[in-house]
This record gives sequence, C-alpha cells and structure tokens, in this order.
Amino acid sequence: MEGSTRTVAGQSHRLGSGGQIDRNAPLNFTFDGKTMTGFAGDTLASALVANGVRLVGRSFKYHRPRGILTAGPEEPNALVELRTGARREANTRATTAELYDGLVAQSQNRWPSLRNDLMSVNSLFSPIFVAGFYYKTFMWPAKFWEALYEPAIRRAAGLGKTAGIADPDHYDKAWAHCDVLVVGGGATGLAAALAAGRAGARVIICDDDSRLGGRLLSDGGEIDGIDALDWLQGAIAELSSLPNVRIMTRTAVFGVYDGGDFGVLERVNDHLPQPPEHQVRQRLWRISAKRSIVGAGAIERPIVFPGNDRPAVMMASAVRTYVNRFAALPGKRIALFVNNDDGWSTVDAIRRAGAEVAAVIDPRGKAAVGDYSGVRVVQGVVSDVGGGVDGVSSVTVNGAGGIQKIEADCLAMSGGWNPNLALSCFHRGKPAWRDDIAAFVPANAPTGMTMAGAANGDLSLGACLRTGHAAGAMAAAEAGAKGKAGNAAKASDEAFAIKPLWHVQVKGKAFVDFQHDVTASDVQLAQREGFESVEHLKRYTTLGMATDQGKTSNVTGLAIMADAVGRSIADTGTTVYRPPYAPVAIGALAGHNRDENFHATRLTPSHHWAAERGAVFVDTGLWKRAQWFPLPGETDWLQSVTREVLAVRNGVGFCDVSTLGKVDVRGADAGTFLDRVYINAFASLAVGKARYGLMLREDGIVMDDGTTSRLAEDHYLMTTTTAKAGPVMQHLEFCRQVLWPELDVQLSSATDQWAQFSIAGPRTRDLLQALVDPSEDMSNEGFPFMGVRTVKLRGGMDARLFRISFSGEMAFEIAVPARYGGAMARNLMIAGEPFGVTPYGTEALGVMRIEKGHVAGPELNGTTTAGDLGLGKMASKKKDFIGRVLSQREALTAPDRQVVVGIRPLDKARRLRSGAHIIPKGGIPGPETDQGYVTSVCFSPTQNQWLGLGLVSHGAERHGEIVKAHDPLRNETYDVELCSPVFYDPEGVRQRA
Amino acid sequence: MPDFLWNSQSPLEKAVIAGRHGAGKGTPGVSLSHVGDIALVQVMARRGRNADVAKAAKKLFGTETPAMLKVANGKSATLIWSGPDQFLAFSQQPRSAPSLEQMEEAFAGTASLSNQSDGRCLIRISGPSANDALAKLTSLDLHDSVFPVGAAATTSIDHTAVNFWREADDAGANPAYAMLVFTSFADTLWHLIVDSSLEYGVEVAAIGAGH
Amino acid sequence: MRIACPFCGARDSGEFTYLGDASPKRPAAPLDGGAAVEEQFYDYVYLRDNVAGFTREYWYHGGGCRSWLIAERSTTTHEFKSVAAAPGAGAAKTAQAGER
Amino acid sequence: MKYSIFSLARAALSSHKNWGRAWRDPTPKKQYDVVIIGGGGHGLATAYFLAKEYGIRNVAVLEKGWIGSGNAGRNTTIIRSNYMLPGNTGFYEMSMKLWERMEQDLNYNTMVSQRGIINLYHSDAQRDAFARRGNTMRINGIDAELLDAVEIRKILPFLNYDNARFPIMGGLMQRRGGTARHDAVVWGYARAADQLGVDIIQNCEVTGFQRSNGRITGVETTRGTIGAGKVGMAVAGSTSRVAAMADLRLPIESQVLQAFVTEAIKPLIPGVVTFGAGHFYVSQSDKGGLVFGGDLDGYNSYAQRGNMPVMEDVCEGGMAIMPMIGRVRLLRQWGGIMDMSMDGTPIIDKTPVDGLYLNAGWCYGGFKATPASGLVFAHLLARDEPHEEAKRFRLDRFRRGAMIDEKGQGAQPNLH
Ligand SMILES: Cc1cc2nc3c(=O)[nH]c(=O)nc-3n(C[C@H](O)[C@H](O)[C@H](O)COP(=O)(O)OP(=O)(O)OC[C@H]3O[C@@H](n4cnc5c(N)ncnc54)[C@H](O)[C@@H]3O)c2cc1C
Ligand SMILES: NC(=O)c1ccc[n+]([C@@H]2O[C@H](COP(=O)([O-])OP(=O)(O)OC[C@H]3O[C@@H](n4cnc5c(N)ncnc54)[C@H](O)[C@@H]3O)[C@@H](O)[C@H]2O)c1
Ligand SMILES: Cc1cc2nc3c(=O)[nH]c(=O)nc-3n(C[C@H](O)[C@H](O)[C@H](O)COP(=O)(O)O)c2cc1C
Ligand SMILES: [Zn+2]
Repeated sequence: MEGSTRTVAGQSHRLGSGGQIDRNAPLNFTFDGKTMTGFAGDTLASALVANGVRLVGRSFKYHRPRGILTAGPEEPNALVELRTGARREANTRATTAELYDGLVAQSQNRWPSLRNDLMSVNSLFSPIFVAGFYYKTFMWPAKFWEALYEPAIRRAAGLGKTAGIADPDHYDKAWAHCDVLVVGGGATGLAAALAAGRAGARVIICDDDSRLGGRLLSDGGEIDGIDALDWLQGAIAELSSLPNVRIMTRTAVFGVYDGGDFGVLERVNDHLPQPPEHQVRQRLWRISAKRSIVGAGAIERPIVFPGNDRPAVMMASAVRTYVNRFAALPGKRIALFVNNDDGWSTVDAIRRAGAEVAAVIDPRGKAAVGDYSGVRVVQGVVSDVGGGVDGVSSVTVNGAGGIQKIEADCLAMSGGWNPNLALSCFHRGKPAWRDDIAAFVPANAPTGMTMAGAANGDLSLGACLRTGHAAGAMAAAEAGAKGKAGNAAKASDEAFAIKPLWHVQVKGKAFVDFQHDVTASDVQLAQREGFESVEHLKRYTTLGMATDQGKTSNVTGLAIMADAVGRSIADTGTTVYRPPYAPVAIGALAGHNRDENFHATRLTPSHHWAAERGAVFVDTGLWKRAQWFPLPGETDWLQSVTREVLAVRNGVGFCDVSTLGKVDVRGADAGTFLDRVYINAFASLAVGKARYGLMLREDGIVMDDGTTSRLAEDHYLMTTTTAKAGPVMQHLEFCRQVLWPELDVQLSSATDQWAQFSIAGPRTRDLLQALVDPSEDMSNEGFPFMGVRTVKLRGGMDARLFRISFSGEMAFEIAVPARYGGAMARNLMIAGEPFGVTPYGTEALGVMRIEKGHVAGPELNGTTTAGDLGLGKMASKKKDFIGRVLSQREALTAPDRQVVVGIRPLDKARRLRSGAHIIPKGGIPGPETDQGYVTSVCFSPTQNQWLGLGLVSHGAERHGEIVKAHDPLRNETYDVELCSPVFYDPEGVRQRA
Repeated sequence: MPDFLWNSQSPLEKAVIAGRHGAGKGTPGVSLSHVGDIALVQVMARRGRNADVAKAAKKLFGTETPAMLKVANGKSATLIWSGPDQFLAFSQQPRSAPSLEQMEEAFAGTASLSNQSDGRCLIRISGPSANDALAKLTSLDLHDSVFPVGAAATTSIDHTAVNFWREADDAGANPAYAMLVFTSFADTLWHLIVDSSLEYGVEVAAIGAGH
Repeated sequence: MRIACPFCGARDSGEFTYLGDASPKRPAAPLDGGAAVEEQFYDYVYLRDNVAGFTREYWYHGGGCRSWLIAERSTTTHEFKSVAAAPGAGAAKTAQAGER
Repeated sequence: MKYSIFSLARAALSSHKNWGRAWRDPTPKKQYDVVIIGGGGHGLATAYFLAKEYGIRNVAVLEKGWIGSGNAGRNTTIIRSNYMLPGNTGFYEMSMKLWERMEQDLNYNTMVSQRGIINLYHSDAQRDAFARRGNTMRINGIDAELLDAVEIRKILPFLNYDNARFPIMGGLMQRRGGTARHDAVVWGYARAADQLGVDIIQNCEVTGFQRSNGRITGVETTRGTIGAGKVGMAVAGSTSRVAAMADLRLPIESQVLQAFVTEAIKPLIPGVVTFGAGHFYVSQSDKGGLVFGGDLDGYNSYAQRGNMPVMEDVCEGGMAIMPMIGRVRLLRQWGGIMDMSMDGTPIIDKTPVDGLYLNAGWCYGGFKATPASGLVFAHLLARDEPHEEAKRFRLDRFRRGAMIDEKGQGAQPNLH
C-alpha cells in the first residue's frame, strides 16, 4: 500500500490511494452545518480528519478548544451531538460513529459557536477554578446557591444537549449461550476463536468495531508469512464457515456479571440514518458463557506536558489508524513525542503516506530497534505546543541541545500502552503492576475468564497470536469440547522497549484528563490538601469521571500522584473499575419494556365484553379491571358508580371478580395445613361450606384474607386478595415444602382457570333462578348462606356457586371455566334483564364494602393486626398458627393502637377524603394530637353522604365521638363522627335473606 | 325462559390477527398459531405416591410419567413435566382424552389434580427464525444439544411462568415449540411474541388452524 | 446470574425469589409457651448472623418449577456452592416434621 | 484556613501552593475518650457533634479505607423528610433543618440543593397513601404538597403522560427536599471535626474488641490496639460483621443497592423524581449526569457490586416514565452494601455490651440522616441516654413489637 499526498477532491487530507474505505461510495455529511464528504468505511472522526478539520469540541470546564485525540472508544475530546430532532444524541464519540450518508453532527458545550465560545472565559479564571474550588466558596448567602450559583454551574457544566423528547427508536433484548465467549476480534481474539471453534466449542466472538481485525486493520504486519490483512480475510472466512461459531460485530461486551453472564450491546443499526422498519436500533444481549477470553487489546496513553491538549495533538497509534485504515492524514508535517518503540512505528506510516516526519522527540534518544535513518531525532521532551484553535503549528522541545522549536502541524504522542483490562476488574479484582511495560496488567480476573494478548500485557503480535490460541484451546477443553484446536498462527515478537515518562515538569497547563480539564497541578494540589488516596483524588478532581472513564488518563494521573507522595505506582493503585466498559443507551437496557409494554397486562375473562360495553378500566397490579360502566348521558364517574350501587342494593348487579387469587389446596392433610396458615379453623369446615379466613405473617401482622371453601374431604379452594395472590402462593409453598414437609398437601393456582362473578342484590335469587337448571334448589334452605356447590345451568353448563357476600346483599359468586367468561357475562345480562340487572365495576364494589365495613387493601397495609381490624376474635385459641406467638407482643396488643372505625362527616354535604388525619375536637394539630387517619372513603348512596373507614387510636371505644378530620394538604378541616364501621345492615339480615 | 348459549371464547380472540406481518415476503421467519379448547390437567403426586402415580399414568395414558425436563407422548395425551413429581396432561382433542372424572378416578388417592384447561392457553411457534425470536423471550438455551425435540421446561417469559416444550420439527425441518401461558397473560404475551418476530416476518394462523 | 435448580437445571436468576437465611428454624410453639417461646420466635424472625461468606439460604423457583430451594452461596462473591431442594419439594415423603 | 472566595483568590496568586491538608493525618493515640468506628458521613458527623455540642474532643474516627469509601461515597444524594411514621417524621425533619445550615456551620460547600422531590402516584390508592403521608408531614410542620396531573405536568413536562402503562395521576412534592454533594459532606465534616481536635485515622480497620469485665475498653485495629472509654459503631453495611466481633446478632441483613450515572448532559431534570409504579428515581448532578437507582438486588451480599437484572429493571422504570432518556447513555454502575434492618428503620442505641454503642440499620436512606444521626448518636455517647428525637429507634422495639415499618413489609429486609 503506497499512499501519496495526492488528495481526493474536497477532502484536503485524504490520501489518493490506500486505506480500507470504499472510494466508490462517497457519503455526504455535515458538521456544524458545513457539508463535507467522506467514504463508506469512515468514522465521523476519520472523515473529519480527511477534511482537514482539527477543532471538534470544547472541554468540560475551561471550554478549551479540542480536536481528535484517538481513533477508538477511549476518545475524551471529539464528542458531538449526532443526528437531529428526537434522535439527537449527546456526547457521541466521533471516533466510533460510523459515517452514513446524510449524517448530521454538531459540536457541543460551546456558545454561540465552536470557534467563538464565550464560555472559554472560564479559562481566564482557571487560576481560581482549580480542583475542588467550589467546595471552598459559594456558601454565602445561603439562599443564593439554588437561585444563582448552582444554575450557573449547571448550565456551564454538562456536555451535549439531549433531545428532551421521547426516543422514537425501538430496542430489544435477547439471550445467547455459548461455551466460549471471545471478547475482541483483534489478532488475539481471532486466534482464540479459531482455536476454540476448531475444537468444536460453541463460540461467540464479539467486537465493538464494525469489522474484525483490531489493530491489524491499522498496523498491518505479517502473519504466517503473508500480509496480515490477507491472513485476516482467511481467519474470518474460516470462522464464518464454522457452524459452531457466531461472529458479532458492532457489539461491545460492557459488563461481566455473576456466574459467567455478560452484558453485551449490539449496535444493530447505528450505522444507518435510522433503523429499517421492524428493526431495532440496538439490542441488549445477555450472553451466558462457560468460559470467556478477553482479547480487548491495549490503549495507548498520552504524555502530560503543556499544550498536550491542543487540537492535532494525537495519539501515535491513532495517527497510524487514520493513515493506514482510513487513508486520512492528520497532518502533513507530523512530529512525534514518544518514549517507547511502538510509537516509532508511526514513522513508517507517515512516510509511506508521503507525509513529512518533522522530528521524533524521545527522552531515550533513538528507538531500541528499527531502521529510522533519515529521521530527525531529538533526545528530549516536548515542553510546549504552539498553535491556535485550529491546531498545532510548532512544538517546543527541551532537549540535550537546549530549547528548540520545531515546525509541525500535528504532534503524535505515545506514553506507552495500558492493557485494556477493565473487564477483568469488574468483580473488584485489582490489577498488578508490571515494570517492563510500565503498565498495570490483569490479576484476579473473574472465575472462568482468561485475559490474553495485549489486554494481558503481551504486546507483540506474535505473543497475541500465541496467547490467544492457547487461551482458546484451553477454554474449549474446559468447556468440554473434544476436537483439535489446530496450530497457532505465527508472527514476529517485535521488541517493546519503554522508558516511563508521565509528566514533563515545566510551567504551563498540562492535561491529564482532557475532557474534565484535570491538569498535573490539580493532581498535585489534591495531594497537598490530603486527597492522596486515588479514590479521593478522583472524587476531588473528577479525574477519570468523564464519558471515557479515564481510559487514557487514569494511569497517568495516579503516576503523577505517586510521584507527589513519593510512593511507587504499584502502591498507589488504581481506582475501582466499574461497568459498563463503554456507555450504554438507557433505551437498550430497557428494551421492549417501555410505554404500554413496561409491564405485562392481565385481562379478565370478561374483558372484551366489558370493553364493548364501554367500561372504564383501572390498573390493579397487572390486571385491567372494569372500574365502572358509564351509560350514555352520564358525565361524571360518581354518577355512574352511584347508579351501579343503587342498582345492586335495590335489584341485582354483577361484577367480574376473577382477579381474586384462587388456590387449589388438596391432599389428605389439607385441613390441617389450612389450620396452620389461617388464624381460624378450617379442618372443621364441612364439605360444601365456605368460611372467611385471615392469615398473618410470622411477625403477627395481617398478611391476607379471603374466603376458603371445602369442595371435598381432601379439596379446599382458597381465595386471596388480587394484590396478594402471588405472595400468598409463595408463602403457602414455603409452608408446605419447608415448614411442614410431613403434611400431604398439594397446591395449584387456579386463578386463571375460572371466570368468577359476584352476583349481588335482593333480586339475585330471581336472576339465578332464571339461569340455573330448574332442578336446583335455590331456596335459603336449599342453598344456605356460606354454602358452596356445583350447579347445573340452563343451556348445559356446570358452574360452581358460592353463597358469599362482600357487598352485604344477598349474593352469590358463580364460577365457570374461563373460556365461558364472556358467555357468562352475556347470560347474566339475559337472565337478569327482567330484574334490571346492572354490571358494576370495582368502584361500586369498593363503595359497598365500605358501607358494609369490610376491610381491604388500605386497611390491610402491612402494619395492622387482626385486632386492629376488629377481627381479633377470629383467632383460634386451640391451635398454633403462623403469627400467633409474635402477635401477642406488648406493642401489638397495646390499648392505644389505631383500630378500624367508621367515620362520617357531620355536615352531610361534606366530602370526606382518604388520607385526612383524625385529631381530637379542639385539639391543635401536632404529633401528639395525631390519632389516626382515614383509610377508605366513598360516597354512600344508601346513606346519602360521604363516609369512610379509618384507623384511629382507641377507635373501638370511641364510637359516637366527634373529632376533627384534618387535611392540610387540601386545606380542609371539618368535624366527623367516629362510629361503627358497619354502616349498612349491621345485623347482616340482607345477606342471609 | 331465554336461551343461554355457552360459546367458548379464546383469550386470544382479539389478539390473533391471521396473516402475514412484519418484514419481508417469501418464507416467513416465524410461524405462530394458537388452538383453543384444549384439555389440560395438572397432576401432582401425593406424598410418597410417586410410583403409584406412574402406574396409574401408564394405565391411563399408556406411557410412564415424563422424565425430568421431558415430554412423554401418551395415547390420548401428552404428559409434560412441570416440576418435581408433577406433570401436565395435555390434549388438543379434549373429546378423545380421558375426562377429568376418569382422571380423578385413575389417580384417586395417589395424586392431586387441578383442572387447568382454561387456566392456560396454548401458543405454538416455529420457523427458520423461531430460535432468534425466542432468544428475545426466554433465557433457555435452545441449542439442539441442550433442548432437543421432547425437551420441556417451566420457565418465565416477561416475568411470567410458562410451560415450554419442543415438538417435532415442522415441515420445513425448522424447530417447533409449544408453550402454555397463563390465560390472563395470553394477550400480552402474544403481542410480545409477535413484536419479537416482526423483523423476521411472521405468519399468524387463524385460531384453531395451524399445526 | 444463573441458579442451578436441582430440578430444572441452571436458570436465569430472574426466575427465582429470595427469602433469606435458612438456618433459623421455626420453633415449636406450644399454646402455653409464654415469654420463652416469644423470645425464641423473636430470635427466629428477627436475628440474623448475616455472615460475609458462604451461607445457606432459601430461594424459590417461582418462575419455574415452584420448588423451594436451599442454596449455599457466598455473600462476598455470589458464587453458588450447592443448591438443594427443600425437604418438602415434590412429593418425596419426609417422615418427621422439621426433618431438615 | 477559612474557605471563601477571598481566600481562594489570594491562594490563586501563589498558584495554590499554600493550601494545607483539609484534615490531618495523625498517628493513633493510645487512648481516646470515644472511638468511632467508621469514617462515613455518620461517623464523622458524630465526632463533629461530640466535639462541637458535647465538648468531647479526645475522639478518634477509625476508617478501614479512605473516608467516604462506604455508602457515604456512593449514594444517590437525596435528602428529604417525607416520612409518615412517628419516630421517623421528627427525626428526618431535624436532619433537614441541619442540612439547611450545614454549609455555614462547616464552612464547606456541600452543595445542599433544595430543588424539590416529587413522588409520582399512579392510582387512587397510592394517592390516598401519599395524602396520609403528606398530612403527617404537615401536621409535623414539614412542607408537603399533593399535586394532580395538571400541576405535575407544569413542573415535569417531559414525563410520559400519553401512553404510559401506569398513568401518572399526580405526585407528592416536598419542595425542601433535594440533593447534596455526598463526598463534600464527608470532607466537610472531616475538616470541621479535625479542626475541633478529632483524630481521623484512615486505613485503620477495626478487627476486634478489647473487653474487661464485660465492658469494652478498646479496639484492636490493623494499626494496633487503641483504648477507648466508649466505642460507637457507625459502619453501615459492615454492621453485622463488626457486631459479631462483640458476639452480637442483630436484626440486620446486608444487601446491595445499585446506583447509576449517565454521561453528563445539559440541565434536563429539575429536582428529584420517583416513579410510583416501578423501581426508578432520578436527579441530575451539578456535573450533568443523571444519577438514578431503583430496587435492591434482593439477596444478601457484601460484594459491593450489582448484577444486570436490577440495572435493566431500573432502566425499564426510567423509560416507562421518561422515554426521552432512551438515547442518554449509562456511564457507570456501582453498588453499596445496605444495612437493611427488619423494619426498614434505623437503630440507634446502646448495645447489650457495656461501652459499645450502635448506629445502624440505615438501609438505603441514611444519607439524608447524616447530620441528625451524628447529633443523636453523639448525644447518646455523651449522655448515655437517647436523644429526644431518637427514642423510638431502640433495639428492643422488635422484641416489643414496636416496629417502625413505613413500607409494611414485615421482617423481610429485601422487601423494604
Ligand atoms: C446506591 C446507594 C444509594 C443511596 N441513596 C441514598 C439517598 O438517595 N438518600 C439517602 O438518604 N441515603 C441513600 N443511601 C444510603 C446512605 O448512603 C447510607 O445509609 C449512609 O451513607 C450510611 O451511613 P454512613 O455514611 O456512615 O455509612 P458509610 O459511608 O458506609 O460508613 C461506614 C464506614 O465504616 C467503615 N468501616 C466498616 N467496617 C469497618 C471496620 N471494621 N473498621 C473501620 N472502619 C470500618 C467503612 O469503610 C465505611 O467507610 C444510598 C446508599 C447506596 C449504596
Ligand atoms: N508492540 C507494541 O508495543 C504493541 C502495543 C500495543 C498493541 N500492539 C499490537 O496490537 C495488537 C493487539 O492485538 P489484540 O488482539 O490483543 O488487540 P487489538 O487491539 O488488536 O484488538 C482488540 C479488539 O477488541 C475490541 N474490543 C475491546 N474491548 C471490547 C469489548 N469490551 N467488547 C467488544 N470488543 C472489544 C476492539 O474493538 C478491538 O477490535 C497486536 O497486533 C499487537 O502487536 C503492539
Ligand atoms: C451522586 C453521584 C454522582 C456520580 N457521578 C459520576 C460521574 O459523573 N462520573 C463517574 O465516573 N462516576 C460518577 N459517580 C460514581 C463514582 O465514580 C463511583 O462509582 C461511586 O461513587 C462508587 O464508588 P466505586 O465505584 O469507587 O466503588 C457518581 C456517584 C455519585 C454517588
Ligand atoms: Zn426449578
């Protein structure tokens, strides 16, 4: 590949040949409104480089002009707002954004323009705006913080602007499984995947990049005696041909979780303007792997010296990437500042591209190996970089021969390589220091993970191929694969000699963390103030807390701290590594579960029927339940609900109650079992009878209530509240399997099996008479209160009929298999037609239970005892049951507990509201006078006023007392009377009629 | 007296829209179907009565109770392992399957039965991309080596428990699966399954049709 | 995280719910137990060793086979050493109450 | 040196060379009147108040790592006093009042930002529960407002009002709620305590207790034995482990709570918002990151890191109410170890071991308590009797049945 400085029309810095771009596919894009052209295969960054753009962004704090530093996900500077409208995304790294036709990017964190950013005055105050300055000021006057200082700081901080409107794209999530997960598709990862794949293991190989190859794409070289890029084609072809290998590009492994689970993000369609129809933008994978191999490469690190943040100061490896992979020239006269041999290899790339090498500045003098004749070499360091917002014009060098200025339009730097070991540390393993490469290397990787290649500190291509292959073969074998892994590919082990150089100690702003504007002197200041722990250093200066998570800056920063404290770097240690390896869109983590799909929806058997009747639905847990059924002309919910209640009280109505939990409790010991879980007796319940039951938690607090029927000697049907169906089932299984394994009981949820309707009102029997087979005796004697049995219905249907009442009326519950739920609703309408039958919803149900003084969710709130609910007498004294012992504790039986009472406003026109508190008449509201609160309210059509239930201290003894309902939230205080909670038919005559 | 009709109704009555949905033309990536009116009984052995249950099952269905994580194909019903010492007896032709009463008699004293014919809803999914669509729904590893024809699992889809098993491959030699989902969740899960399949193109069979 | 249900095999943790330490045993509760029994129940319900390291704990495979399980798991690494069925899972006959 | 804009400007002239340590790095003495174990917010605040309010200055705070390395350094920084049960209400409001003057008290900008907290409700039942809570607050002199959907929409126009699975019907707002800069709270208390003579000793792990005649006389540490008249534990997630060294079993389990931060973006979310029908709450840091969290991971853990399911669950909650954050990227995920008590409420009391005092059970809510916790614990250590506002936080409440269970979940810590 012989490049040349001959450029492509309009792309001032595009080489005339070479690179892995498709010159036949030109793509237009705009940056800050200016239209430019790149090629398929470009990233936004490479296209900007090709177009000679240097100034790309502004830094976080000082708003300093910044260019492109790297060519990968570690990029701290070149962040843009990508796309427009609802798809605008902030902080997108130009170095990883693939170019597509019509791409629109804006620079960010500047005003009014990138070139003239007024916020760059912050730079003038930089003597004051040092690390942690804000902790020392803005304290007075106290009120000014929220009003003035903080808003100003917030506006200046932040980076890009997000769209602020709903993300229009779709996301989903998926699972995948494999024997061996290979992270990274560079030389190491390819070698590993080939070995494991050949051995027959199920392999998934993921690479963040759009293409496999890693640094091979940038650095080329020779493998197995052929050009590395040709070898790469062969390797990809072989992997693609193996049915047990799955290749996933544009896919980043971002997290390592317990037991071999990996968090993985596939950017399915980010390389397109928008996802094609029916496709997602990104997909979250959870990959479950028996073994993993991480060949994530290494990240080149900058050197800290004044001016190192000027646009067109670039990592040496990035210069190679732009030149070799993208045929884009970061500069035409490029100087190098390096302290290791790998940096020197950039010289070849520059020369082959036909550009000029201004000089190589290396504190060591010459490279240890390699032929660099004809290159100007200066033994020394760079102490300043000349230029402006548009980049470099010169570099100042402090060398053996004194200070000199060298003209250059780009400075390539290399301070060495940090193995990309984040994934090995996500289980809180700490890396170890290796002197020979002056870098941290993985130690204590999570179980099942092998680090290999550059990510493990084996930097040479030969070593990458060897260690990758060995890791692949071993992982496959450990995962149980029996095949042969074949031979490792071979390449030379180029020397890697380095002399650590972290910081050029001369005057001037020398940046450690580019994005967050953390300088070497900030690190030193933190040390002086006692923020010596690297974790304190991080939090005090914000070093490493930017979008790049310090991929280029952390190690350098702590080396400077080590120096300031006089400790070794190894002793100084690293900060904690945390997922994600690269930032992940929240949309992808949510996947399909947003908007109406946030949670599943459960429908009752009569749902569609109710919907056809125009029911208004309410969410109860996951269920949609009919709340009321408005009739034409009704404008207010209360109107509808009141009508429904009166229809029941005076005639007959029905309501779908299928949502109640139903549990088949079967087995020889079913009765004994229920005796232990309920506070009252069930073994003694006669077959064909139902009984109300109350169960406690072991701490003596009420857990749930419901009616349980005995259908056969060894068969009970328990009902639970809608909300607690799941938890109660779990609890019962615990009792069965853990507490009393000796009992012969089997449990099965029958909730969804039955469509169950409550039919209530004085005309209930009339309705039923019309529905049931004439042979059924429906008289009070033939079907007494709390009786249960299967009856024949007209038209050939069996139903379970329970004579139970929640409303206080003469009532039954009727159950048929769920598939007949719709038919049942229709037939109830037909059977009840002569009696004015009225379907009612949960609201009317609630009104009637309050009128009747039945407790429900608001009273069963997890802090009330049976006694509090007025149900203490139900507790059997003859048996043990769950919660019995602890329910007797002193504070749970104290006389001043808040217990259920009825509450009615003295002014009959007054609306009572839930959540109002009860204070004694004449009492001044305060913690001492706060005696309880209103739990449930309704407008009672039978009493023709609002009334409610409450939990009030000493409530049972205070019926008749006038107290105050105090509701400051709604600016109301009014007199109410405490009374019996049973407002309607206290003798219970109606339900037994 | 009025006439009472007892039409049965599928929980997917509204959800199933027969025809082709989503991407592409040609062979659909995913085929979906649902049949209603199934017979399904949960059979749970009584304490210490496992062997008797197996015997009774053999007599009634002509097959042993299913091994752990397997399906057993009996004469008139498929027995689907659903947990330790329990299984589901499933039949798509309720009329030719033993009635609940016959089952109660056969298992009297040895197993507790719970009729779930209306508690669960049957959904089938197959096709060249069925595994891709299912990868979005289930955390099970459906690789042939792990989940071959006849494998069964009780697992969760969208936080909801389902009984899931692999049936014989479809006519195109693509994998085919069946699942029983809770009736009240059927509508929501159906939509989720369709959504997950759209990118592959999905053919939805009319209710009752399909395999 | 995957949990190896002894019946279902390794399953996603989302199918399971957690209860807590499996060492406390529900005390016998004679009806006239008085303060001593109350003290035992207080201990059973409230007091925990809460160790850092391996513990035995209850998990419920509610999103799968509905078995209660007893797992040995490390609270420092989340590694599962073993997962066993609760004594009453399935229909296996356990002779004695509380034999576990 | 006193901190102010003037001292900053002066320091700038000498390139900030003259700033000294924010707190000293002393060698531990042989004996202290009081040793506090745990250099989190609570431990440091306790030391500060011991010195400031109770005149006890021969105090050491022992921290096994760096101060703030526990939950103080990893929480979502929400401060509020919207509790509803007696015991909590007064205590957290006292704390809120201390927050309101913290910066001036400490001469440290802890960035207490009262931008308001809104708890959304999605059903009538939830509204009623919030009404009960809000009225309790008002009766106790705490600000609270019950807002309907229209009012919420004015403040939070970006929420999902149109196609939410659980419609947003309104919210309970406490305008005085908000956030504070968590690390600064630690550093501010450390610096202020240090200036009053307290020794802050980092990298000093307590490994055992010294006892004589049943009474605690000192602690064994990785930096030697240190004598103490009294020892106060404020070790949050490590409570059971440290208590075990004194043979104590407590009504506490340790669980992981995760938190998340996104890349920094320009101001988007005004205050704190919590979702009432899923697990999600969020605020935006001054730096621009959305700081958010949700439910516990749900099992006992000391791993100080979380797993994926909760991260997904939380992001689902976020997308459910704010679909505009779909393209905002999650930057970092971490976890802290919560000392979950059996009723979700703290315990501040003497222990059955003479000379050993307990401050624990803060669950995921103890950051907001930091100043009050320090004050009442200092009171207990100094006076040997509970502070008026902490009387109900005693250990024997479980024995007596006097739980303070705001969520009504009973003795199951992972549900609180
Ligand atoms: C993710 C997350 C989010 C949260 N969000 C909020 C929120 O929004 N609002 C809120 O009010 N609360 C929140 N909390 C809770 C709050 O952070 C804690 O309740 C509170 O910080 C606990 O008190 P602390 O600061 O003293 O604890 P910590 O900071 O944990 O202090 C305890 C210290 O003790 C040290 N220690 C432990 N063992 C020893 C030993 N043997 N020897 C010496 N030292 C030892 C530890 O290293 C630690 O530094 C959250 C917590 C987490 C993890
Ligand atoms: N001689 C030296 O001084 C020196 C120094 C460093 C690197 N190198 C060269 O670099 C190459 C290293 O090879 P390698 O294969 O180890 O690394 P590599 O950098 O070539 O490949 C790593 C790949 O992993 C991908 N990746 C990283 N993190 C990922 C994640 N979390 N999820 C998905 N993909 C991820 C990257 O996109 C990249 O393609 C060799 O050619 C080596 O010679 C040489
Ligand atoms: C309120 C708050 C804001 C944070 N903002 C950032 C941030 O902007 N960038 C970042 O990298 N981490 C941020 N973090 C996370 C910390 O880096 C760190 O992960 C967390 O404090 C836990 O510590 P650990 O990860 O060292 O264990 C933030 C943490 C908190 C509590
Ligand atoms: Zn299982």
